[in-house]
Amino acid sequence: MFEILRYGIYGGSISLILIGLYAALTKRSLIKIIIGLSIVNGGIHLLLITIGYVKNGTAPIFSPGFENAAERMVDPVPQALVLTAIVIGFAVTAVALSLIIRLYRHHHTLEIDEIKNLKW
Amino acid sequence: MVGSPVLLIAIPLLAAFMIPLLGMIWKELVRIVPGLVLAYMMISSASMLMYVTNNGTIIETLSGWEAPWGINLVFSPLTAFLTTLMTFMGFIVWLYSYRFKRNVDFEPAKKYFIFLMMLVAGAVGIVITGDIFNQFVFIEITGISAYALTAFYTGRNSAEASFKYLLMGSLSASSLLIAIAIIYSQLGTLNMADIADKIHLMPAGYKVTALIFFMMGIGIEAEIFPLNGWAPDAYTEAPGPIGAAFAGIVVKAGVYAMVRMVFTLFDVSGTMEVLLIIGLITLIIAETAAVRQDKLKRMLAYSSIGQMGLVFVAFGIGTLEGVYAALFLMLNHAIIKPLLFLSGSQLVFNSKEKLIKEVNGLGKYMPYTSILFALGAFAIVGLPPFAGFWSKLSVLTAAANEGMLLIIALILIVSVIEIVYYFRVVNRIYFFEKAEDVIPQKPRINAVIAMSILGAIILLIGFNPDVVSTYLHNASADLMDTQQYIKNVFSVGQSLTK
Amino acid sequence: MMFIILVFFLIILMVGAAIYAIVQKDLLYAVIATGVISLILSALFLLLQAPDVALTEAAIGVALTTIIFIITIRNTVRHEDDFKDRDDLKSAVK
Amino acid sequence: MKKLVVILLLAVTGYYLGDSFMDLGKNGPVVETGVKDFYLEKTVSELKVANTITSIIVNFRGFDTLGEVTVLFLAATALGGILYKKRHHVGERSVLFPSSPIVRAGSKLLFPAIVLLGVYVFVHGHLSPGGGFQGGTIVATGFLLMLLAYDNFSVSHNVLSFIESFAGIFFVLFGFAGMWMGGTFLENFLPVGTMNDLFSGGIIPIVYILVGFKVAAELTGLIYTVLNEKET
Repeated sequence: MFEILRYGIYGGSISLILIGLYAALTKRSLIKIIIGLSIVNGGIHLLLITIGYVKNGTAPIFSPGFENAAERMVDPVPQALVLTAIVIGFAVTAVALSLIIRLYRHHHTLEIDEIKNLKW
Repeated sequence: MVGSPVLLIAIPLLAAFMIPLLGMIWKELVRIVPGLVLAYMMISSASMLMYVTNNGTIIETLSGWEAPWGINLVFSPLTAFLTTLMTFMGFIVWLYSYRFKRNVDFEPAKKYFIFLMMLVAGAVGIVITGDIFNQFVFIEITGISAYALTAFYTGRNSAEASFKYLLMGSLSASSLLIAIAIIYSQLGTLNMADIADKIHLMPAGYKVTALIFFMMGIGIEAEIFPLNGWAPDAYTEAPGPIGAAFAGIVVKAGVYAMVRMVFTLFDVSGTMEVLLIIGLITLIIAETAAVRQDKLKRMLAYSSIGQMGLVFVAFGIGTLEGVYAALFLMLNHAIIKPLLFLSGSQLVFNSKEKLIKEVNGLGKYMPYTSILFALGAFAIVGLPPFAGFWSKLSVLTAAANEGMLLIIALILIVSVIEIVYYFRVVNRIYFFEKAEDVIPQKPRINAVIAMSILGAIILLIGFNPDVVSTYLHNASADLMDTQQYIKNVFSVGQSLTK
Repeated sequence: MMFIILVFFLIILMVGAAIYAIVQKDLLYAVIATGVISLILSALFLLLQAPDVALTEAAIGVALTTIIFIITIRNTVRHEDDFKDRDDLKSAVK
Repeated sequence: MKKLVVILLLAVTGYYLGDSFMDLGKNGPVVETGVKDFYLEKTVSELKVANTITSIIVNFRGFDTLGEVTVLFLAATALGGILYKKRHHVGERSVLFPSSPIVRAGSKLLFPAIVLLGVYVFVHGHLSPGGGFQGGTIVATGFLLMLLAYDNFSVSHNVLSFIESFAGIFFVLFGFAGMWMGGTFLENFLPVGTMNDLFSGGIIPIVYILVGFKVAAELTGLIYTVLNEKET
């Protein structure tokens, strides 16, 4: 049973990554591209959390009287990494969106084909 | 007590948090403090470089936990060499742009100096950290500073260049995270030395997948071929000194991360050949593109990408001599290309389009800047008495020793192309008539000092290449010796703070 | 068993929301679908015993990211295929 | 055509991603004992912190956290720079949603509760789920609610940057204090106390509270900057 759960979550997170990448690579609206990127980030975060999950695991928080529960706990390291990655991802998204606002001020459109002044 | 590697990152962070407060006290402080910090970083890393050369690698543990558990900083001959180079360049760029936007706008100037300082600190962090996730965090610090600096001018194209950079940057950050996930899921560790120690346990298929994702994640900063679409635009649209900072600092950090990964972390066979091929493709595409450019900074940007390709070719040779040559190339590129950017942006200072033809005949009106630009151009194409010659010679020697004749031929052909487009500009500076509407810009004294220091170093290395060879030999030996790296990290006895 | 069914239900919902977010032409709906993805992710994190991450994702992914996207859309265009200024569109709608 | 290429590329990426992770359930990691066992053990025995994630974020990998708050700081600064206009009308902003009296009254009621919850979460970060990041973001959502409900609600940029700067400065200074006490940067130099006390874990709760203040101030400032962005 546990295998199925694992496959399901990995499949879900990898399909999130692929859907997001598809949006980021093919869409022509700048906001859609950023939406795609945030979907990719969500998928990666789920992937990382799933790596640390163990069967019937408990959260890595010790409660009084259960100081020896360590072997059943899920892996705390990916969770710490994901915490960091979420905040960093948000910071990058905010910068990207502010750049979009500024691009709109100049070009009055969000179509990537019409903005291409500079050669790729 | 010569200092401690962690101060190279902690002091700039402290200063960055303090600058908004200092700006409320006295506005000039937001210019002076970053300069002091950068000078401190330069002096401290130089003195630690001396220490490392004599006494061996410094390993600094953080938070009181030793190698695989806590994050550690590695100050080996290689990282010490690169750190000294990058902090020196940071100081030069600061010196050049000291009067930037002075008496015009306070807020943008404050941000400019914060970002410049954090760009250097982030790049130093990428180089000296010994932990892959920590490296990811520093890549993001460098990245956000770079995006903000690219979008610094409120003109039309800068936001677009920055957006392009950000898009590629965040895609590659995602792939870096995936690579970290693969590594962690298999090896249960994030420490570089620990990974290098255990990597042979990993099945080969996973290793290759992880390596490809890593390369995609780091290649963007190192400007390798499919991932360098951002570079020409960012170099062109960013303020002049920032182009110099990108070429001298950010790219060096990216190249370091790449080679540390290929040489130390992974033991996949055939990676060297891949590096060689990627380097060759990058070199040829970028140099042929550079010939076609009509904007000065764009030409310099493509030339910079091409030089990075050459660096990867030299690394890809895979021998000790090849690594030596690559590091020598990096050193020369880190000094010459910023000189070209700084003097070049002086030459086209008052022009709007920054076209190459606008430098016509400026040799008479801006004699000193023109001479420095010509010096840089001669040095980077590898004319004999200047610095670039020795590095190109060492690349050719390394390739010849391995019998790679085709590569030698290609490098020579590309050098000819390089000579063509650089001499075209120098020719325009000295032998053309100045157009009526071009206004020559008299460089400020701090800019002159900054450029002169770089010019002097080019001449010094050119006439006496032995001054750097000790450090380069140590650094290349350090990069090649994975076992020593692992041993150093796990034997934390040299921490200077104890 | 219930746990697995719940997780699978959430995953299918999440992937559906992701597909909806990228095919939807109206950017506001797309952004809200992204917020839904974050919400489901946060629930999944909780089910996978990561309460800290779930808290962060709920606050950042659902609230702050969505609101920044919405502000951007208010300041730019709402539809993916809009080529013109918003003012033109407004007058066209009126 | 472009779409086809992208789909092909994604198929290859997906295959290799699946290949890398799907087997994990079957074969397990090649190295059985990673760093996590050490963390789980030392969190109880040496740091006396109940929440392992807190101990990892603040102590074992504290340097990451320092870098991360710097990323947020830089993003907030960058946003101000990117959206900068010469004449900036402070306090004027485009009202997003014309809010009804119910929303206003409700926000006023909820705001102290949300901020209190956020503060509770970051003060108890070492004992229960939550901590600086989580609490900070919760506080920021409280401010966001007020900013949306009241178009004349404003936060002072000076106060925000004071909080931000001081929290950051004290974070780094705590790191230096660890060095000065004879250890390494960010070393836990205070007595750790007994487990599950509010005052336990040495510098961990203090640093996490600083992180909470910094994150809250930065996110609020970030939202405020974007909200003040008038349509042009």
